[in-house]
Amino acid sequence: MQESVIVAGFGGQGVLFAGQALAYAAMDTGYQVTWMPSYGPEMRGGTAYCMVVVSDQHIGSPVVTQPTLAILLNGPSYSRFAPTVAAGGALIYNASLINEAQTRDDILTLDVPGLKLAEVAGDSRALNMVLVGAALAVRPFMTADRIKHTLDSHHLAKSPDMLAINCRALDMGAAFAESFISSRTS
Amino acid sequence: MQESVIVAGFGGQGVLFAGQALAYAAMDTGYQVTWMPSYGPEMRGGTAYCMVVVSDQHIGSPVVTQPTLAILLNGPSYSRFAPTVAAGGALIYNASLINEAQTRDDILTLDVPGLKLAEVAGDSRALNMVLVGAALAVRPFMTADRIKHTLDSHHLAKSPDMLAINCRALDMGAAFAESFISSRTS
Amino acid sequence: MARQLMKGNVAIAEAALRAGLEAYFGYPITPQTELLEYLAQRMPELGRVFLQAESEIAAINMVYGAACAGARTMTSSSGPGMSLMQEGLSYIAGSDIPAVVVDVMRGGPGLGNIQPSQSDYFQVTRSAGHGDYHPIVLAPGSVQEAVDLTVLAFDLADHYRHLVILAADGLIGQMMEPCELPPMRPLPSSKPDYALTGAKDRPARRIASLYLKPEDGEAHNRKIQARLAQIRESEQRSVEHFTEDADFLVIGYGSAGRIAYSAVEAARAQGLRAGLFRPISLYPFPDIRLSQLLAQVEGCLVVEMNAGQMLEDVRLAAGHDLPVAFYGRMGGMVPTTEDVLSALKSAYSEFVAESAPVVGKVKG
Amino acid sequence: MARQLMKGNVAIAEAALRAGLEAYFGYPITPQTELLEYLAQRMPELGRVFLQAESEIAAINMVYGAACAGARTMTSSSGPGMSLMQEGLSYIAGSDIPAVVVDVMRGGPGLGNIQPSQSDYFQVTRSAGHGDYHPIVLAPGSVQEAVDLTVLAFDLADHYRHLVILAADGLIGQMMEPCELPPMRPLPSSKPDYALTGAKDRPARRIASLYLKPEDGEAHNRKIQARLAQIRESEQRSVEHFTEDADFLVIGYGSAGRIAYSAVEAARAQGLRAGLFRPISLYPFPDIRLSQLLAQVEGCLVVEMNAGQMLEDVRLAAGHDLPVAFYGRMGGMVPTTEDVLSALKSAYSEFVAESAPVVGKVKG
Amino acid sequence: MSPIPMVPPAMEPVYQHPLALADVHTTYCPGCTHGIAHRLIAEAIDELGLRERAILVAPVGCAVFSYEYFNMDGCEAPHGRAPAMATGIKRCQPDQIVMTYQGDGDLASIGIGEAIHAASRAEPITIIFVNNAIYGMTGGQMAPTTLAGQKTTSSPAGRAIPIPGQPLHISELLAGLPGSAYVVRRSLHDAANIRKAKKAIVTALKVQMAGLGFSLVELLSSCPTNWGMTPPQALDWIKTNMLPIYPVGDYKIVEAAKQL
Amino acid sequence: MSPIPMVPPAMEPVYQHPLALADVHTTYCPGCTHGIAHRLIAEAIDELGLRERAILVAPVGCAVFSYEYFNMDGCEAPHGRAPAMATGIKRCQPDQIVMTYQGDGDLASIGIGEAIHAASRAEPITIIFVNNAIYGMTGGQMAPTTLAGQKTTSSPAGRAIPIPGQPLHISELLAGLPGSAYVVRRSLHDAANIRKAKKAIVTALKVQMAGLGFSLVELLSSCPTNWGMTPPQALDWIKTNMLPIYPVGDYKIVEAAKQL
Amino acid sequence: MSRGTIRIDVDHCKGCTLCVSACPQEVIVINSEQVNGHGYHPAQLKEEEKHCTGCGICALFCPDACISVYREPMLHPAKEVGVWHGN
Amino acid sequence: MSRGTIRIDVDHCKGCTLCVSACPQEVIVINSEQVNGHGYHPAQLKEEEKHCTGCGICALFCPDACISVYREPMLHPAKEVGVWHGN
Ligand SMILES: Cc1ncc(C[n+]2csc(CCOP(=O)(O)OP(=O)(O)O)c2C)c(N)n1
Ligand SMILES: Cc1ncc(C[n+]2csc(CCOP(=O)(O)OP(=O)(O)O)c2C)c(N)n1
Ligand code: SF4
Ligand code: SF4
Ligand code: SF4
Ligand code: SF4
Ligand code: SF4
Ligand code: SF4
Ligand SMILES: [Mg+2]
Ligand SMILES: [Mg+2]
Repeated sequence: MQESVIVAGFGGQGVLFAGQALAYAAMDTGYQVTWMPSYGPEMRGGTAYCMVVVSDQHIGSPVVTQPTLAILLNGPSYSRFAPTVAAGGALIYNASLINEAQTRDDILTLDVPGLKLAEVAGDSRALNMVLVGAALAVRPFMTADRIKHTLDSHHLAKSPDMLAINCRALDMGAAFAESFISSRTS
Repeated sequence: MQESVIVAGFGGQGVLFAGQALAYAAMDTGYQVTWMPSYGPEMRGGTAYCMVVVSDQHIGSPVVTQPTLAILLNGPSYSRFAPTVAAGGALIYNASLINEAQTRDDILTLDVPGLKLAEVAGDSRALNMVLVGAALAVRPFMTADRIKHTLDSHHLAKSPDMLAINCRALDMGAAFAESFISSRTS
Repeated sequence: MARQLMKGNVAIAEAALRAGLEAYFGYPITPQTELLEYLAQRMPELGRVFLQAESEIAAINMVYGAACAGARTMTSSSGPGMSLMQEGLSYIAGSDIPAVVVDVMRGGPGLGNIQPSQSDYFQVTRSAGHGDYHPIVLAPGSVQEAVDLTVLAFDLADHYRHLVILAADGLIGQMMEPCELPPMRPLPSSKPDYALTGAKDRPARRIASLYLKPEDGEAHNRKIQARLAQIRESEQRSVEHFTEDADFLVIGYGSAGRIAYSAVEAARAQGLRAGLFRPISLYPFPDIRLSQLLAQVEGCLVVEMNAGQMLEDVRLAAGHDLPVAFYGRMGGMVPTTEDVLSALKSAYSEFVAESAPVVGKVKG
Repeated sequence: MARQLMKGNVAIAEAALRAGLEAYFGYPITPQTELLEYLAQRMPELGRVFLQAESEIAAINMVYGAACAGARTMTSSSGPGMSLMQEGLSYIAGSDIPAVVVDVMRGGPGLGNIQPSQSDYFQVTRSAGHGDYHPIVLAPGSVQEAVDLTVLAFDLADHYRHLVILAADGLIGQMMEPCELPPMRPLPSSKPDYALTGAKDRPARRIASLYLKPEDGEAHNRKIQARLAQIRESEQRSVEHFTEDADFLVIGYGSAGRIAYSAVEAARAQGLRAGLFRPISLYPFPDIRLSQLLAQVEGCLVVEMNAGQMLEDVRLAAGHDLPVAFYGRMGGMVPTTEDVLSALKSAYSEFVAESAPVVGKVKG
Repeated sequence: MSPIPMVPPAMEPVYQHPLALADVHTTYCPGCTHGIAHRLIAEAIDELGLRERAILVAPVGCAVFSYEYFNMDGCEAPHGRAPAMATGIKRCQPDQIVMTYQGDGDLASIGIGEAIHAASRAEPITIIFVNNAIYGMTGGQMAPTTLAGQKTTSSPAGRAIPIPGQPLHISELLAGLPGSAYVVRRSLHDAANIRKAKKAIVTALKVQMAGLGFSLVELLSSCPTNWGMTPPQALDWIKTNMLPIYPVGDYKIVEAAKQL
Repeated sequence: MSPIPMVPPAMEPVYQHPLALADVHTTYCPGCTHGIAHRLIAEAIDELGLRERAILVAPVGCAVFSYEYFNMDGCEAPHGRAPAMATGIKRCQPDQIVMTYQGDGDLASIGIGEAIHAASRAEPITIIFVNNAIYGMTGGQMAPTTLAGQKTTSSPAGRAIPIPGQPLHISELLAGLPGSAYVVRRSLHDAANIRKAKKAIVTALKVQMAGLGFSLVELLSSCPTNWGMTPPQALDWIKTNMLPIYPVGDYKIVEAAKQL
Repeated sequence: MSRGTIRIDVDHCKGCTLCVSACPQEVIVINSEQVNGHGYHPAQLKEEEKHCTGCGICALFCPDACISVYREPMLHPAKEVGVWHGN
Repeated sequence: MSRGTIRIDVDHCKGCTLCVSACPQEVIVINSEQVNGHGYHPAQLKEEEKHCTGCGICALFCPDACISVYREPMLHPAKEVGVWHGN
């Protein structure tokens, strides 16, 4: 098992945090894991991203060039990373900000109304967790529950409130994805 | 033929100049030649010296550790260099400033009343040339005339007057040395 | 201690603290800045010295001063900053005092970029300033190793009274990985015997690198060379995998080494009898063990994130007869496992006589 | 032109002038200071730019600026000053523009002393700052060669748009020897096509070493490496003596090389079939010719005024089988002909099968 | 040029993109006043007709790419060394107009030596000194210009005084040197001050054209990203917090420069 | 100690070799006032009883060996970097007395950045700044402090103004920084001034002992060798040529220091 | 008061709001519906209001030089901001 | 005026003449007959003159700290120069 994840978006969208949540959860699960941010001036006003590799074996490069899972929160990151998703991989994106026509049929693509769902979950800032929830539904190398547990045990959410909101967001994302999958497979 | 010369004394005694005169003359004679000064803070208040290697063959190091000819103008340079003269070599020193008992019998030693002779030649600053004159009488790898010619043709002396004085000084040194040699061989 | 998910830069900083770092001086530069920022928070909390210097030149000379004062001290930087530290490094080395410098390498030359690179292998192993010496250089391949080697760096520095450089790169510095931290050591209760602490009840002490007479300069250099000879004898470190029956060796350090591991693993899975040799100490280069291994294999591949620098050390160990292939990426490019694997396979098929793939067994 | 007795430093300065030096920036340091002092007098006389910088860092960056402006430009320094220039050197190299730097080496590490040394061979040939590149390095063994190589340095710098270091030492810098100077070249009437001269009637030009994207950084590095490959192919330079029938080779550059010459001459006189190989270009190291020679001899002796740095290049060329002996002096000590001769003789008798001395004939 | 919608025919353009400013997307964060500083420089260059004579030396800092942002020759110095590089250029081409653009980390911290010596040598170059009280590029560390108590990533408890010391006042420092001809501080926080800043840049360039010596314009500038503010808040912060410590003003104008 | 002839029994010693001064032959030229500066420092250290607490950072310059010339702990910094090294020492040992001894090439030229930042940080160290208007050690090149028109080996036609610029006034420059507590200029050319110099050194050390901040004593000093004069002539040259350009005086004494 | 208008190069606009808060007529808004190629919501003139005076203050603030200002011809063309790059 | 005397450490004296020119009593001379171990002609007190006042000016100038100054005991010991390192 090796999952190569890219989470990308604007600086303020919590993409680094979303990646860290995945990484902590993977560590807690007993996987090998690396988390690698974009860094330096690239972040400035542009796209921030991080790369998470989760594996049951030694991880070579933490740099992901062909993600098996891409979680993309804004337009520029979509333009940049959507074409790089590995065949057979999954692309989860934030339809609230991205409205591009998806043309690849060798990957699974899921447009999540992230903002709307996050607001329903209680805070637009939980957008990142909505997409993580959806992603894990599609690529179930870990459970959303594991993420919730991780957010809690490593005190990653800022407050009990935010924790609750994040958990709801994960669930909403997952639910959305599952309905999509079932609609597809049915 | 290889002559390894050290000329040493106080900063103001013209030892670098004496070495350069030897070097220019050697070049004019058609020899290979190197001139190497002491440099840097060592000069300061202490002993200045230069090393001249004259050879009819390629010269390896311009650094002289065992001079075949040492021309020493003051006490500190005497203490430092007299013991280093190669066996069979010559040590010419300025008796006006140095009054040490010479103990080595494997070298030729000549104490020249440099200051007195220089004053007779017309200028106490010609002390260096007195010693060079004496040295070349003892180690005749070049003639004193060559030095005179060199001083002239390379405009090394500051003025025609100084040139004349230097030439006289060379002669006086040479004459002194010759009388010494004849006294010794007779 | 429980495993923690830590960024390399932060892990090195915390490990240094725990190893007894008393004074840190540094200047921001990507990709090492988190190290400085972390210590900006932690050192004052512990009542220890943190100071952001006005430049890397000032930083290394503050380190020089702190080392003279007998403190466990460190700075950190990257390419351009390391270049500015060269004079100070040489003075520290010339003064026979311990100090630790963390170099989180990035792409060069010049301003280059801030992406991971190993382009300063020569600078850290060969010169690190003017004059005849080498620092001890340690290259971590993971965050955990970065932690462990940071502690080792301080110990070696103190033991040999020698400069130690932890040569990481942007990948190690920026990545988060699970790791375990060492326990917090108590700070020493007394100062080392060279420390300038005021000449109370003892003769005055002097620390300098000036030996005006060449004879003295040579004597001092001989002392340094003797120390280096001992270091070469005692401090060679490396890690190897799959080497027991290997007929082909991949050699890489730091990030390149960890990526090479995955490639070798994959090659094994494809039946190639490849092994991995990962130098941990870049100076001393682990040529004793490497030479043994090279005698056993039919060829080797050097993997670096540069144009081929350690390559020279390997070629020195390999001699003329063993074919040495090279795979390098430059300017901040990080090779993928696939890149290295394909370089491995092509070198393997070229060099190894019996290179028809046999299905082998993977072992670590 | 008549032969003149000139100090190496002065001869280099005058040769640079005649080669078309338009702008010099420097900072005093022994043993190169006469070079700066001489140009302080001569450059203004010729209406050219001389400026004493506030430091070596400023000096190299003034050179960087002057090179951007399209001028033939130069600086000079020694150990500590060279260390301070490392960042600037790397930027110049990363910007693909020409510049000449004279390094008159002295004893290190640290402040060391001001006596002749070759202890910075690694610094000039291997790193010269951070990042993947090598400057072209030329090593004169006499004042005449210093003159000739200075002119060559400017020509190579311009031809390759590459940094060139003239690596001399205190001996070459301080000694006077007869030499012949080249004729005075006229200054170019136009600026090179990269020069920043104001974007008049042409698109704006930019000079930088920044390639933020690793892909771009790698592409730029490949360009540098391709240039270096061409330099390695075309610019290897060396001098040899007595090599025709030699069964033993002495290898030394610069001052050590000239001293080795005398030793080899003496060895020949004693019937030893020794030859001398004197690298002129230290980068590119003349390994093509050296390898041929090494194939012919039974052993070799490397002579350096350091702890053994070029030694690595020779060992790379020699492979494992040929015995390589080393004689080095450090910290400002200059070997004598006798020193080298006795090292030569002992290596010779150890390595050369037929080493019973035969009375041979000396030839140059 | 990216296509700009047609102008209503009945109106005349009163402001357009300066010629000396390249038509590229910059790496600056939204609302960062580095951009304003760039625009003012380009306007000044246009106004004085210097585009074809000007050479810019970019710094290491957020403005690291500024050599790409102007339609004029440019290069990039190692961190802090722009004045030395500019000196090399200017000495070789005394008739060209040589400018450096430097941040406060670049000039006040690592590069203070080069700045002082260039000023002391009366080097006829112009420095645009962008003081945003922080290291922008590397993510918000303390600069020598960081205010007392200001929290940065390397002074997390707020900058303590006297350790690591009072903010460094560059204009005041350089104005004290006999070699400096024109040293002023301006601010980019409101319209009036922006206009004055532009004027100062024009004058500084004129000082260079007239060969009067060293000129420097310090610009109080914002870093919304690392200050953690919106761009308008950041302009307010300049006014409220920086201006009292760094008063705008003319710190040195030699007599001959007053005539320009 | 080298044997000193017996003292006439009827007399009392009023002046003897300071304890803090090592009894060694220095590398200074005859009559070089570096020696006087050393002696004054040693006397000040003795007077304040600081010998066992003091750490000296020697420069690169003629005083390169000064760490050997005092009976106290010492080390040697790279050229110009003594203030940084002193900072490293002082921060690790705040109770010790840390001093640098620096020439004008060392401090004013290559090391101006480190000096300014140490002063700006209010680093509680003491700098003895020996201004002899020249690079002594390397044989008489121009320093930033070299006077207009002064001939040196690197300004053979005399230092031209404005290129390479006016002499740099270090005391004035550093006094302007808020972090400096005590910055004065003294001279070593006559008895009265030598006495005042000593007093200033004592006060500067007291400022450090009291933790008031950065202190610096500039000493106008001679270089008979590179000026090409006898030692007494060189003292005259200080008086006639240096004093008008570098007036002795108190450039900064913070209130608390006046009480010392 | 004369009539004016502005043109915003929406491609280069970073939506920083400096023009919005600077405009004395309060006729600039951020268009949160639109996202440009760099991912920003660009500013836009509330054209319908027709209150723009062409004063140029917005352009004075714009860090990305993406505002061009136009004005009805006057007897004495005002030149407060920048150079005139017409025709 | 009190009587005094000085002792010169001739070994460390560099014959710089600063004491010679500084002494208000003009009682110091350079001994051009003597050369010390470093090659300098050291300074020397013209003892026979007995005019030394022990004022200490010479010591104040001596860059090599090789002058010790002694004075006949007084009621109020003068302390112009340096520290008192007696006994
Ligand atoms: C020698 C060196 N040291 C450090 C750096 C890292 N660095 C890049 S920009 C910068 C500071 C920039 O701050 P400032 O000059 O204030 O510019 P700003 O980004 O705030 O505009 C630093 C420290 C570098 N590139 N080179
Ligand atoms: C980095 C470096 N650059 C240059 C030198 C050479 N150098 C030694 S001392 C000195 C100048 C000394 O002048 P100053 O500081 O005025 O001291 P002085 O000798 O006049 O007392 C220089 C340039 C050096 N040792 N290191
Ligand atoms: S980090 Fe700050 S200074 Fe840099 S571009 Fe962004 S806002 Fe401007
Ligand atoms: S060179 Fe000058 S400063 Fe140096 S010791 Fe001699 S006289 Fe003093
Ligand atoms: S020109 Fe003036 S009125 Fe018109 S939009 Fe701009 S700021 Fe507002
Ligand atoms: S000021 Fe410029 S960049 Fe900012 S919102 Fe307005 S038009 Fe856009
Ligand atoms: S103590 Fe006074 S009188 Fe006596 S020798 Fe010295 S200066 Fe002259
Ligand atoms: S001042 Fe001192 S060194 Fe100079 S002559 Fe007098 S005793 Fe000798
Ligand atoms: Mg800034
Ligand atoms: Mg000086």
